[in-house]
Amino acid sequence: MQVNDNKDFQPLIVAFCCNWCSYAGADLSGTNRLNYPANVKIIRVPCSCRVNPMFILRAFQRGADGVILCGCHPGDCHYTSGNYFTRRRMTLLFSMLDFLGIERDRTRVEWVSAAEGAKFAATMNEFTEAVRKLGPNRRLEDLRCRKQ
Amino acid sequence: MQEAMINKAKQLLADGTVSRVIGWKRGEFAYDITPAVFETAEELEREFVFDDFTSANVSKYLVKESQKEGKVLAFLKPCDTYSLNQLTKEHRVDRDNIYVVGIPGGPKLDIEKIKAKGITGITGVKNDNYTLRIETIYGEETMPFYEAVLDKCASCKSKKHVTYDELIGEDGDVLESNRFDMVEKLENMTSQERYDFWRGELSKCIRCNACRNVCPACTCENCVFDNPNSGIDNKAPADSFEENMFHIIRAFHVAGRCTDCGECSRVCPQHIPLHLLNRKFIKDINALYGEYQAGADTTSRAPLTNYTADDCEASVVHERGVE
Amino acid sequence: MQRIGVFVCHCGTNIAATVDVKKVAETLGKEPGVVIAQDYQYMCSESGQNLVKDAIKEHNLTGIVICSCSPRMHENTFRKAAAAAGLNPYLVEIANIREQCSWIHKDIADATEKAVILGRAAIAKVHLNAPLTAGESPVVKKALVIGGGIAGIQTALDIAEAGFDVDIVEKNPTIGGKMAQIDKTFPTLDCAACILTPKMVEASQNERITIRSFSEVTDVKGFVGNFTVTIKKKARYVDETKCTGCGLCTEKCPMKKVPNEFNMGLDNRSAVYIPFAQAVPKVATIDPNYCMMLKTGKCGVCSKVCSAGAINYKQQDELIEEKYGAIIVATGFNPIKLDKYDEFAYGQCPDVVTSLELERLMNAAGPNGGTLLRPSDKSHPHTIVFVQCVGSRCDDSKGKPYCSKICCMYTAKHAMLIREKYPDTEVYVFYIDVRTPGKNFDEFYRRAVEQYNVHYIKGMVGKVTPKSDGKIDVQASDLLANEQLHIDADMVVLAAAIEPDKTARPLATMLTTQMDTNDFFTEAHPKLRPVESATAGIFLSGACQGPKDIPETVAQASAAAAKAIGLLCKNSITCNPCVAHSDELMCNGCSSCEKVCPYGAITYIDKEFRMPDRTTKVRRVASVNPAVCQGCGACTVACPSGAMDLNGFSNSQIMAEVDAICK
Amino acid sequence: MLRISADKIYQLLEAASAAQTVYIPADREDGEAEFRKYETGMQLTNRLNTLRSAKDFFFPQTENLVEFRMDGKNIEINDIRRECEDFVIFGVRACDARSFTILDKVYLVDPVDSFYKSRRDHGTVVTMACSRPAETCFCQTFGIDPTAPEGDCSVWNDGSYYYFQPNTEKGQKFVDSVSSLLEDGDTAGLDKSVERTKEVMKKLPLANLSAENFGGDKLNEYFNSDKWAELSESCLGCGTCTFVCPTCQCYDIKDFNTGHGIKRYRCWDSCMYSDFTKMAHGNPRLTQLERFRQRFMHKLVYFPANNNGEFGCVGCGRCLSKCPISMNIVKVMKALEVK
Amino acid sequence: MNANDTLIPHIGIVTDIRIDTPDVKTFRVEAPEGGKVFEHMPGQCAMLSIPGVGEAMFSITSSPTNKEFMEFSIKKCGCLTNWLHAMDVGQMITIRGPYGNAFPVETELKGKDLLFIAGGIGLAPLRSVINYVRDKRENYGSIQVIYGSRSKDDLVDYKEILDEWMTDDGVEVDLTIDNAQEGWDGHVGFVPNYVKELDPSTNKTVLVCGPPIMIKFTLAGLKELGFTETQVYTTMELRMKCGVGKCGRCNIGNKYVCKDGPVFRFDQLGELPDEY
Repeated sequence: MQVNDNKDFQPLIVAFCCNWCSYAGADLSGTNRLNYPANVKIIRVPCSCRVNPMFILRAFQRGADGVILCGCHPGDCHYTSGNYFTRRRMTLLFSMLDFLGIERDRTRVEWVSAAEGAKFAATMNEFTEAVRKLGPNRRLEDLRCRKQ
Repeated sequence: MQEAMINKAKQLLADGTVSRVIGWKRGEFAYDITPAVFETAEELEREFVFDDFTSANVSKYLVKESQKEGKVLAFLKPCDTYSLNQLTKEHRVDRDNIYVVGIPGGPKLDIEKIKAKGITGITGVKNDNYTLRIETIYGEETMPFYEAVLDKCASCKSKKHVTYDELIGEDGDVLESNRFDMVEKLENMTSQERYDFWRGELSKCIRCNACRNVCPACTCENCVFDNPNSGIDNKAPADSFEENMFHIIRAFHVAGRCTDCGECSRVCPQHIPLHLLNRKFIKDINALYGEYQAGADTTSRAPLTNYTADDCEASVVHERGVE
Repeated sequence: MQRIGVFVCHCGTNIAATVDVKKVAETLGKEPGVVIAQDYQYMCSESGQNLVKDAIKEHNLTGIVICSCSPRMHENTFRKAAAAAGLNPYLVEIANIREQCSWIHKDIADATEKAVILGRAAIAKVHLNAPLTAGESPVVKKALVIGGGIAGIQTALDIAEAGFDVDIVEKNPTIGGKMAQIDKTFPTLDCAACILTPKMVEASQNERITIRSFSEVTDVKGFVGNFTVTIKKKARYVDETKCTGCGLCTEKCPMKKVPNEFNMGLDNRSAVYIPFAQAVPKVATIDPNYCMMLKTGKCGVCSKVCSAGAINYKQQDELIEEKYGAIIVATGFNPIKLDKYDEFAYGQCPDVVTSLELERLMNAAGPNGGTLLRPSDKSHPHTIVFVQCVGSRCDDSKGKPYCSKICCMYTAKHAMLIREKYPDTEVYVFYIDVRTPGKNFDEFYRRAVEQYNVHYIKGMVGKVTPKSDGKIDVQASDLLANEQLHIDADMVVLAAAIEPDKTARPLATMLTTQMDTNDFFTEAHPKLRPVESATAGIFLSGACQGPKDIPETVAQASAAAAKAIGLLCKNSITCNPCVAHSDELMCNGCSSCEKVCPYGAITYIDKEFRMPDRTTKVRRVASVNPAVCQGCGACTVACPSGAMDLNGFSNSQIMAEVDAICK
Repeated sequence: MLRISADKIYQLLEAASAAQTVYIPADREDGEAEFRKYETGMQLTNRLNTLRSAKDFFFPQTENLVEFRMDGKNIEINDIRRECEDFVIFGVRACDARSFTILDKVYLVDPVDSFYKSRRDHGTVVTMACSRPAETCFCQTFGIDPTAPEGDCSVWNDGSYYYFQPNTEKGQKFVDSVSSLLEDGDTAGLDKSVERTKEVMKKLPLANLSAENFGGDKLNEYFNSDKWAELSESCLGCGTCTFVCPTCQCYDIKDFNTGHGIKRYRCWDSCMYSDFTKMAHGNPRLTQLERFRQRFMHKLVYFPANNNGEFGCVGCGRCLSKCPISMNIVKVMKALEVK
Repeated sequence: MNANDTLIPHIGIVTDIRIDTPDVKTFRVEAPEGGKVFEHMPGQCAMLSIPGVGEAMFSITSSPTNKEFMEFSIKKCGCLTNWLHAMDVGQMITIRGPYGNAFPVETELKGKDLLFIAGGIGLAPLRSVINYVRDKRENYGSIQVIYGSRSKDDLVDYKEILDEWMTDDGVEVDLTIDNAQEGWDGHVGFVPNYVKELDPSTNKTVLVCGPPIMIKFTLAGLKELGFTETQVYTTMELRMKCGVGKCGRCNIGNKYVCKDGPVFRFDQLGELPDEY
């Protein structure tokens, strides 16, 4: 592990949020004026189970340094069971990325309900910090997409 | 065995049970065996072969063959029957149109391992009580049989036929195999070491698609990697990212469906141990969601189309193994 | 190439204070495909909306992006505005630059840059948006209630009251269900029959209600608003239209040794029977397992005595197909079988009974005409032990993990009734804890303890052993006194756990609804949609969803009815157009998508394809019913070939957003 | 002939690599050989040939052609071509050396492919005669003498010495750059070694395979042969044969959007792939039969038809060892041949 | 480094867009500095591209005698063509070429009576030849054009046909549409049948282009009328990438459509394997 903790590095974070819980949670953290870094960009999906591993890899390819998936708490899925599938899929995908030597702190799944504005902001701050420590994504980037 | 199989095939052709036989056909040399369809007794007599090199899993051909008119006889090794079951489960084959004769499995030989010993000019390979006598134009060479066994056979998971209409010989059992040893070894490496290992392996990929095209789980009508509208289509690993992506997505698409038949690694011209990716998923599935063997039956729910309310969280990845 | 309009809202100073909106509009105006980019004080105001509408017309826009507050706030507003200007409402995308940008960032440069990027992502998405039309599907104005207990009856009455036809399918010869077997109800101790039977009569007399007794659902096809249900009307060998319910046949029937299910097998009935006096429909049924005529062809007494000529030994099961707009499941519960509980000697000793059996023993219409007598020797019991939680709250496989909810209260009721009627009888209740969270429940329980001196002992009954003298040794522990007890009891009453009816699981499969591991139907949302199943058009009434007492059951029954009425009121259902669809040319027919669909919206069809070489090939392909799909997208990821995609959130759209964000 | 004692060969490679990049066939971890940039301490492989052919040096699997920048309605074209630096490929076998002249017939005919030409102009091919051919070798079928390889400079090794014979100006330049290490010497040992090799070649299982009945004159006869169905029935449609083949030269052109520009690149393509000829409205080669036929017709019939009878195969045997189902050009020739 | 490589395209600017039919537009392309990007002969093609969207081969539909610009009549049928149809005047595209052979206007066709038969968008490649021979009228014999489409609205270049070709003395134009339609008093029927009805003189040299099925029946019809395959030319379309016979996908037998074609005489085509 490098001692350099990449103080000046601003990681780009892509957050996939389900429409019913986490996107609403993100809205709530806005309503409550709770800060998190501007480099967190949210993509709205109907349910966390809409997130295809392709999207996550795509984000890393294009220069994201971290990808986080947020959905309803298990049991609270708007579609009953979507996040249960998400959980299995992402557990396996992240395990595979880890297996390939991609830093495990670059990916995360977090359950954030519509009422958890504070949790959303805290999660984003925490995740950004974890990714910042890792430095830029080099192991899963596409050199062709690197900004000159 | 070969004799018994030819006789069985001839009998089933003669009594009208089947109209075609899928098996293996001898080649130019001792080892270059091609899967083939036989329609007559004469063809069988002339070209049918079953020996230490008939390792190809013919179950994928049944996707096409079982759609044709008339029943097809398939000689399946234990590992191949798992593939067929999985295909049956996914409605990719018409099982009613297939007559499966279970035949004993390997261990089969890997000609590449013989050649890697520097043996060349090979004109014949004989198994003499587990010593291979290899005839070459430069004289005879010998090597222990087990040093030339295919990797997939060396870590055989099962000698049991999970589906068949008839057996030649005895059925075997599911084995305790060491197939996860290498996965475990990698898991115990550091993240950097794993990264270096896989970069070394995957950078060899020439994207010939042999792994995908041989894979009995990859029977999509149109693969996402060939579909210009999928957003991830590509023909060449133009960047290291694409080498990674192809293999990650492919492994993910077959996760919970891969029977671990090992064909991907067998056919890889670059010797990339692709089966390790699939085995990693199998190992994780077994550990996290309970033992699951794809193809063991035709009715169970695949792990990725299933869940329980108290499944582990994805953060389990952070808690395991070496950072 | 699209013609896109971008509209950046100031939201007063909510956005404009931290985001340089002019710069955002200016920067986004240069994006490919953008033909106009404007900013405005309040985009959601009428004048703001007019600005958008005018721009759509003036610039012939093919898509619009609104950079404003959360889409959860005003997406619909702008969709309507677009529609009013002749643009398909699904060609609108919102970039959330308030909640997810201006409100959380302080630095103007950062926030402005982020707003631009969010705008770009929305533009990238709208480039790929396709016009979507919400489909409509007609609603059959008729409901089906499966189960004729109090839940089903209440639901049916409410729906009929609202003016819709409703069928009740009941598998037994009469409706009424469990409540008909109950003697008194807690906490008011009024007579169950007195309050239930009028409802049964009401149901039978309501011209909008058709009671299909002695019938079962065998197949369900279709989807919300348009179900086709096959009902098997079992042969009862009696012509319902002719039978007057006089009961002569039941009296004359020579075969009298049939265990009477209504009285829990505590007495016998005849082979031709009417379950109880107030049965609805009050029509006799011949039990083919016992009827001599049906078994041997010799007898025919009932036929001879029936002046109405209603007996028909040749009757066959009949399959009826009906169409319904809504289906309400009210399959109820049963006490579990106690054969695994040898320690309580149930099955060995006739004086060890379940609570429901006790109800019958105490009921005036029961085997003893309402006098509580021991089943074994018809003697008066002086000591009665109640055992709670038999099979409830179990952590082993013998019982159920859940609390059956009603046992504490009915046991208090039983204890109280016994002490009231037979003051010389000692009553012991062994409990883990007593749960009384309901209106007047705790008061009721306390009355049992304080007023009626029922002995409540916190502890477990370890073993029940019938003794040779006819007494029953109950070995138990008193946890509070920390001592072992032996009670010489005359009767033991087991509060058996309740479980969903066995018909529920096959029914759930037919209905493609979800069940939990205990076979209770799963509601669409545990808090917010407790009476709907996740499958549109299927509603849940009563104990099929979880253990419930009568008032709760009735409340849920009415709630389910209200939801069903809400559906039946519509002439057609507007479907959410953001649904999954399968590209048949790419579909493998592997069934992965079907397995993850929570709504059963995916079916498979064998479709004939014309191949490029002019041959045809029949392939199994997935087909999504847009009326049923709710658009979660689980199937899109399960599909390995990428054949399944989601309208409004397509793979390419989401990837375009990712690209735009990471650019 | 100019020669160097076998134990000094690495001194020679060292000297050569001082002037320009030198690639040699070396062993990799899995025992296969591949061309690697020579660095001190690196060993020449003992394997007969490299797993992949040497065509990558002139026709890499992917290469960027041109870049575009899009700005509103405007497009800016950026010619990213750069002159290639000089390099040497050492140890190319006779079959691969011939493959370059086959590729030349595609890429150097008008209009010349400047990307290929630049590499060809700057690459010096130093070949190495074979002494231990494998059972899969059949270069003789196409008139190639593995004991007399072509290339800019031919090299032989008889066990004791490496012998150098420059054939072209570039070859001469290479020899000159290491001339201080070379000495003139007799070829007695070499002659004997070549003799031995020629004896071995007669014993090769495919020694009698002949291509004389193939060529452009029987185009329709071979095209319409009824053997194709059986030959192609087990073909997986992968691109292994194509990608290990030294003469396969088909490519695809694709655009990659990097987010800040478009990179247009070309990459190897395979006529075995189902989408190779797919168009919006159909595909002239619908089944694997047509695609399989195309590959072998191209090598055995179409290419000779357009190139004075020269075949599009050099008999290197790579497809024989690498095809996952062991279907290959030798089996096709034997099954198809019409005398 | 060589100055030019054919794979590196040039910039073209779309200076005019004409709507021909509901799904065909004709685009005028000029070099940024004005004039044509390159010279060509009738029947030759060019690769047009929007980088990132796609690149495809299109016939150059304007005549080489036009010195100011090139024209392309393009039918909407895929990703790239959808994009092209949606663009506005002033859009830059990339263009490379010319590719392929041309109709032998300066050799075999010279002095001949010419019969052009086209169906639908098939008129596009022939328009270049028709206007070329009209401009060099003295070099050719009679000119007859038989052109048909699904409906009146699907006739490409209808205005030019009416205003220029039909008013041209030495040109006979016979139009037909598949089904009767209001406002159409011309011939109704399929092209192959119309050709037979018109019974053209067999000393004409025929240039035919249209959907494969139309070509097939037209050729059969011509043979019935006594024409031989050596008299009939057509132009082909196959999947092309490089345009110069190197990428290896557009071959029919040993001929590459992009290099040895797209113009073939039917007797030459007959010698090739049936794989197109």
